[in-house]
Amino acid sequence: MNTAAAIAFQILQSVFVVLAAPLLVGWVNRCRAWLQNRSAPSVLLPYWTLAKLFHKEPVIARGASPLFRTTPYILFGCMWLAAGIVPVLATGLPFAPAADIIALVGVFALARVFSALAAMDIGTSFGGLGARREMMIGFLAEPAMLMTLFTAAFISGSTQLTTIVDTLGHREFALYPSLAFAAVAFLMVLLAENARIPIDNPATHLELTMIHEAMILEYSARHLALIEWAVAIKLFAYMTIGIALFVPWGIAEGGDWHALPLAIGTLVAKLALAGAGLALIETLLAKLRLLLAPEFLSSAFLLAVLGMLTHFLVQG
Amino acid sequence: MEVAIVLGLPLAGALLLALAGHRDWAPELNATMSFATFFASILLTTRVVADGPILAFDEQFFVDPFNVFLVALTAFVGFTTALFSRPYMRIEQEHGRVNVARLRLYHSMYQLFTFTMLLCLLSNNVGAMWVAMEGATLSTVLLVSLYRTPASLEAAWKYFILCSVGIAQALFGTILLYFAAEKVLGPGGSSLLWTHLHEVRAQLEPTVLSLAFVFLLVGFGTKVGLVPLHNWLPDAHAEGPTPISAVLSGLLLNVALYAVVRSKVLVDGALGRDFSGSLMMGFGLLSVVVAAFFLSRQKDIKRMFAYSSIEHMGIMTFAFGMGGPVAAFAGLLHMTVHSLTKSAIFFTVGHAAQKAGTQNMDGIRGLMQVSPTIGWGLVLGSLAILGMPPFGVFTSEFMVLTTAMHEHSWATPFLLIALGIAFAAIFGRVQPMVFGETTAQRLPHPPALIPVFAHLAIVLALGLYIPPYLAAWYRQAAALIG
Amino acid sequence: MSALHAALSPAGGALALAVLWLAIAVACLIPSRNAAFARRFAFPLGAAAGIGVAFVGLQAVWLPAQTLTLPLGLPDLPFHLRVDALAAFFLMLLGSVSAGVSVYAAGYFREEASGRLALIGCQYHVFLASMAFVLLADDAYLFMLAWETMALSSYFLVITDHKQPSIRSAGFLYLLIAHLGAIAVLLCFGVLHGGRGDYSFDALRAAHLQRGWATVAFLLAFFGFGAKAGILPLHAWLPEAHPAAPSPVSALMSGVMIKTAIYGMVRVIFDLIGSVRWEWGLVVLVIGAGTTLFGVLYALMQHDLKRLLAYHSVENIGIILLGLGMGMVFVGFGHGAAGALGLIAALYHTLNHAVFKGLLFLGAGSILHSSGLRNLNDMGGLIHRMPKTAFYFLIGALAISALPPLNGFVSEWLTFQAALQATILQNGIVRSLLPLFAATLALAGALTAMCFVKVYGVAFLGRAREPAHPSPLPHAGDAGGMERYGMAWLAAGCFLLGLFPSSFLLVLNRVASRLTGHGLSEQALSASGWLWLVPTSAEQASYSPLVFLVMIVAVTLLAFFVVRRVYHGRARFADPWDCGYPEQTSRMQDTADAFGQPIRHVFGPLYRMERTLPGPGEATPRYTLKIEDRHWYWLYLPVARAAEYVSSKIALLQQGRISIYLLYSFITLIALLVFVR
Amino acid sequence: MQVPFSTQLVNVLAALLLLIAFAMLSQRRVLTLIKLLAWQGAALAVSTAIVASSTGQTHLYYSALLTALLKVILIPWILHRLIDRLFVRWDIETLINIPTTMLIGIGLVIFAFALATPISQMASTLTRSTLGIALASVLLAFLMMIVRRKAVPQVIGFLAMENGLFFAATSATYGMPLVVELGVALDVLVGTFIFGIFFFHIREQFDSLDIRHMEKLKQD
Repeated sequence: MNTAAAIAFQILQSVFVVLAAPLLVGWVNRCRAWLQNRSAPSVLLPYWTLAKLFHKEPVIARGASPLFRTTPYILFGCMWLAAGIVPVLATGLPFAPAADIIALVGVFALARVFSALAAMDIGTSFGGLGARREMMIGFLAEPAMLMTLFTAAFISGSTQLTTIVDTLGHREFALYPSLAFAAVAFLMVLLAENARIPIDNPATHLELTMIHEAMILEYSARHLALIEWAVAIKLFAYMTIGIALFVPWGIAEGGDWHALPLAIGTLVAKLALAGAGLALIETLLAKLRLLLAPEFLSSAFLLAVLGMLTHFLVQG
Repeated sequence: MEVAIVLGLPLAGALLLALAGHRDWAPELNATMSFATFFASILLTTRVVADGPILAFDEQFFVDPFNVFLVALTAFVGFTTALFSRPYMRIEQEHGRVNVARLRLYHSMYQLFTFTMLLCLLSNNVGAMWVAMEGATLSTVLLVSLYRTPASLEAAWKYFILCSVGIAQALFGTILLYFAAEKVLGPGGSSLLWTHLHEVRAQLEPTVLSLAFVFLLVGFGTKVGLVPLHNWLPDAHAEGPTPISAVLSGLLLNVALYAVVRSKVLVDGALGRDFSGSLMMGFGLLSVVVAAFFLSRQKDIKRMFAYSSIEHMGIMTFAFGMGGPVAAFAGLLHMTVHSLTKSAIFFTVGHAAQKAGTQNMDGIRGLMQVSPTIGWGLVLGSLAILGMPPFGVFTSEFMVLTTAMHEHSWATPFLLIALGIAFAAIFGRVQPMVFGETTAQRLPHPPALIPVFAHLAIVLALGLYIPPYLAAWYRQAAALIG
Repeated sequence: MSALHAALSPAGGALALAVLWLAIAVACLIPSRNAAFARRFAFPLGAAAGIGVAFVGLQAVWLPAQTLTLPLGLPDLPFHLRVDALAAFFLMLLGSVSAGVSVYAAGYFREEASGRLALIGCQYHVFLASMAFVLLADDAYLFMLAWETMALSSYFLVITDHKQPSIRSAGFLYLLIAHLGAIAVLLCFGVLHGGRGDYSFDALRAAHLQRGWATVAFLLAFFGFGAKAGILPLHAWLPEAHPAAPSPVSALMSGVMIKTAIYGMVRVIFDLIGSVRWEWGLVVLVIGAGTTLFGVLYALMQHDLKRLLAYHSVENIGIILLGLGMGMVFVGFGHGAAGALGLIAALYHTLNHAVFKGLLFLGAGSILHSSGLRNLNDMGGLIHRMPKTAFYFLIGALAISALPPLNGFVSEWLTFQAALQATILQNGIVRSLLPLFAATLALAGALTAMCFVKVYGVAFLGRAREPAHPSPLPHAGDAGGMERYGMAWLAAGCFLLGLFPSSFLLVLNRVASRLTGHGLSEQALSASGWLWLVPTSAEQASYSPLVFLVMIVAVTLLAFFVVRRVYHGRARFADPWDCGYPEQTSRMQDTADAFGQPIRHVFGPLYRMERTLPGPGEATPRYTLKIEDRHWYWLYLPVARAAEYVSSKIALLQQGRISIYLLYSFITLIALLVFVR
Repeated sequence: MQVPFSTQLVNVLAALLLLIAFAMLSQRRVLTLIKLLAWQGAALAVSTAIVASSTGQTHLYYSALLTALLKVILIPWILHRLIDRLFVRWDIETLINIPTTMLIGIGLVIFAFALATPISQMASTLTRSTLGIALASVLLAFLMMIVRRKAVPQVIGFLAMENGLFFAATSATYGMPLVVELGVALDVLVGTFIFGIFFFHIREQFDSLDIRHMEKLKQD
């Protein structure tokens, strides 16, 4: 495939993800509203929120260091980069070999560290509280995520996402018990990492329970907008990772323009389903007590490791 | 001729100091005589190194590379110790622990002690060797009790009784040796001459020699301080004046070990190496381990280093017991570095005790502050004696251990454990004495620390580089020991 | 002429520079105005020598091994020196890191009193020289000589402030464990020797051991060197000694000295023993995993900054051992390429850790030096007072947290790649074990990130806390010039090693292939240019930190400029939102201990905690928490007690009764006579 | 073969020596101990003289003379003076009671003989069998030093040991060279003097010669 087309694909995919991410959030919220039979807000609400926030004048706490002000951009950049790594629409993109799954997890870690640091920058009790809880979630979720990805990596014998997706996507259908374990673990990680019920509740500012909201309490206006947007991209990225790992069928080859419409179509369908599913989970489950979160995540970690072991014991 | 000088000088010194030992310049005279002896021993050494072993005075005296190196060492340490004892004894006098009369006794006995040791080293007659050894005991016993304190008297009494009894056993051993020899060499003086015995050693009666060696080992081993015959040693070292502790540890033990090794050579001729070797290795190992465990319980600083001497004599005995060129080489080297290091340690310890006004280690603190030289001397000396590179003690221990590892690998774990325990014990005690806040105060006389750092410098040099002639010398001696 | 040629050869050059260090050490002791001498001349010259050593090493990696013999040492065992690829790599490490530290030291010791500075300068350069000789040594005697000299000089540096009892006990513990380790190493050489030839390393290589003895030698080497490296359970000295030393020395000890232990392990296991067995690899892996988790979990509990960093050294040693163990397992099973990958990962992490841990210790030193604080709970908001230090420290923190695109990430990435080679193993159990160790590594990495969020957030960010014991230097500024240059040098190292890994990969591949006879696969080498890092093959795994960095910077800047162009750049400053609480004091911030609370909750059983809760009636309620290492109660104290017991029994030999003493002699005599009969 | 008369005499004296050694072991009074010591010396001197006459080793006459002077006259006299000056005429208590000591002693004698017999077989001298007796008396003296509690008897035990050694030297091996004998004699003499000095020091420090006072230096 010619590189120009591939690069075009790359850019297209990145832009697509960045633009489509808020839509996914809106869709999830809408589904949840339906399930909780509230009158649902528009799917486009997140865009309007972002626009509003960008227009406002930011209020920055006294004693904030430059780190506080640069963090939102770094977060946004990290998520955007992640969106570039994950094969959302097509595999074999030129940027893919620059970073594999481990680097992908590294990007998320980078973002987490910076947001936690920024949270502690002001020196309020809430910032520290949020940062502490976020890192507590992180130190269990991150290895679980890595192990999930390793399971797939062992199956496909590669840590390149595109290679993984190729091998998983073009094999004849077979049941992988290891992948089943991995899928469950991944789901739990996804909930935790995106500040979803049962770990966190994006809808409240209840200080006993809030994690993510406590971290960004000091942010306003454009900074807040960037963070919210980054969060949306993160959710999108996670969902697409999940899709790529577990239901990769229908994704396009890099530079193959004819497969593109089909790829977009299948992707939208999968995402719609996934979003609905997420909303369903969030409706059915109750928020865990904070001190139970480690247990939730360590079970995710164990599941992931189990998946990896079953790969060796079954496919062994 | 040199032999006569080497022996005559200390004897003359003993007489002179017996007359003039109470004068103010007695210490200087003492040092001068010791230096003269040292100089003479250098002459003797050069002579022997140049044109081989010497027999003197119708074979009554015999000098070969083995004993001439000990002679040189003895004379050297005797000299440096005399230098050290100058200010030390003055301070003791001003602290009122000794009076002039006792100083006189001290000085003349010091020379006499040197004489007896040199005699023991040089004499070719096994019987005379025994006599000199007993003489060494007699000349030091009054020095150990110099302070006339109850403790010092007790120590001296134990020293006297135990060593005399031990030496008596050695005499019996000598008689047995003679008994065996005279059947080969016929009656008369020549059958006690070591050189003659050495020539006919293969024909001597094995059973008699085995008995003889047992008696000789127990006898001289008592003076070497082999466990369980060692009990006099810590008391005598702790209670006597520090210069005496220095020479006891640094020299007398060496001389006694020399006597053991000389007899071992004869016995090996008749019995082969295994018999005496296994005995010596057993005693050596026992001494090392037991002494190491004793170390951690000491409160008195000189006592502690006395136990360390036992440990090191054990190492040497083990080395000579193993035999072979490398082990014997290591044993000789260890003799050298141990006597240099240990005497240096005792020098610093003496001044440290004087500064702090006690020998109790809990009372000595923070020497670094009041006198960095003493502090560094003590800490470096202790590290050296503990076998820390780059000091020479490590060199010999390295050779002993590596030889032991492939010849008697069963023994090495004990040795290594003992070394580790000794390290923990001694360094754990020394560190708080040297570092931290101090309790000590200044001294009326500037301490003599040239000896300390001279010794440590030599030990350090030996750790990095053994000059070829010295190595050749050791090799010859090792060859003699076999 | 030949002498000149010898001096120009790597071995000669390294020797000359090491001797130069010794010369500086001696020169420091010359009394005339030695403070100024040490500050202006000795340390900078030492740094220059360090750079020289680094260049010599870099050059020597590509040359065949060179030997040199000095007419010193034992009469029949002169000093053998040898520079092969492995030694060259570690020389590079030593030189480059020590250069930065020396520059820093020139600034750090500026207010030292003359006499003390003379001693420090002397011991410091002896320390450097001894480390160089450890790497150069090619016979057991010289090696032990240099090894113990290294321990000794560093011990004296540790107890520089010997007035404090805690520092003295730390120094003692350090020297004791170091000495015991050295004894084990000596024994190991003895086992390797096998009874023939001398003790030059060539003879040790030549000696053939049967399996049992080889295993004994391996265990002795592993635990002997491990005592210096700080592996479980011999780590106890490390968190005591590293904080006690002056910060540049801590940086050297943590950055370089404990790496010489890794060097020793690799040298003995891969070079001297030769035939590596996979069971050994498993031992290394298990110990390594334990060390990793232990180190990071205890680091999370610390509030003394340097102590925390020391615990992280323990953790990173564990990570290095993980890589090393994987390499040994693969080599043991005969997979050369994978084994090389593991070894490379280990060595790369050795280098990386040297760089960023050195940087972090220097940063901690600057904090201590300018504000007199070492307890995190007394710090806060330092980023405003010392922004430059804060910047360098941030780089170090990101690097150690294994975040791309810095260097810590690269080596952990390589370790993961080594673990992912597990599929090629035949032995099912081992194959399924390796991923578990990878999981440990992942967990440790995440925990490290958490720990350094804590450190950076508590120390540099937030508002200044009113310290429990107020800082001696309240209004201190940023680190001085020399200190900053030192830190900048190492920070640059973090970026260099992070962004151009493939060039270092080639160096390490050379080292590994010289050691094990196998390098990475051809396609890996062909695929990895200056831009791409490819350990096995392009479709299996690849990573390009440079592209990564470019992309992330690009998108971040893009976002920034777009936002700035489209919208206004105005901002208003106000008090932080107080959530309805009228006053928010700086005491309401999380302390370091508070930050560790979730870990205490999750991993509670690992710690030995003593909590004291304030009573209801207390005027100034204080909640204190003391966390201790269980190993003290499991290992160290019992051993001490046992020794005490034995000695107390042996002491019964000497009860002061002369009759008993005579009886001993008597019985000995009789017994020997019986024995003879 | 018919053993020559001189040898028989020597053997008798040897037996006497052993007997005296036993007597010392069992003796409770200091004065008697000293007397016994003198007698032992006398027996030693006589036996030495006999050996000298029977073998015609002239230097043995000197050593016989020396022994007589030193061990029969001089040393006993010194000891007498000492205990007169120090008023130590009391009975001696021992660590173990006398019968046990005797039993151990007998055991020692048997052991010594067993040890010495094979050697004696190969001896070239007339008086070969005496070696065992000499060894026995040495060991008995050793035992005596162990069981006695006072300083003076310990010293006497030491001197008795020297006697045994002398006997071994003269009878078993026609005497050591004269130099050695002189040296040994000198050492013994000086030793006795130093012991004497010690008695006074100990007395003035502990105002008793009981060595139980000298058990301070020990490991705790």
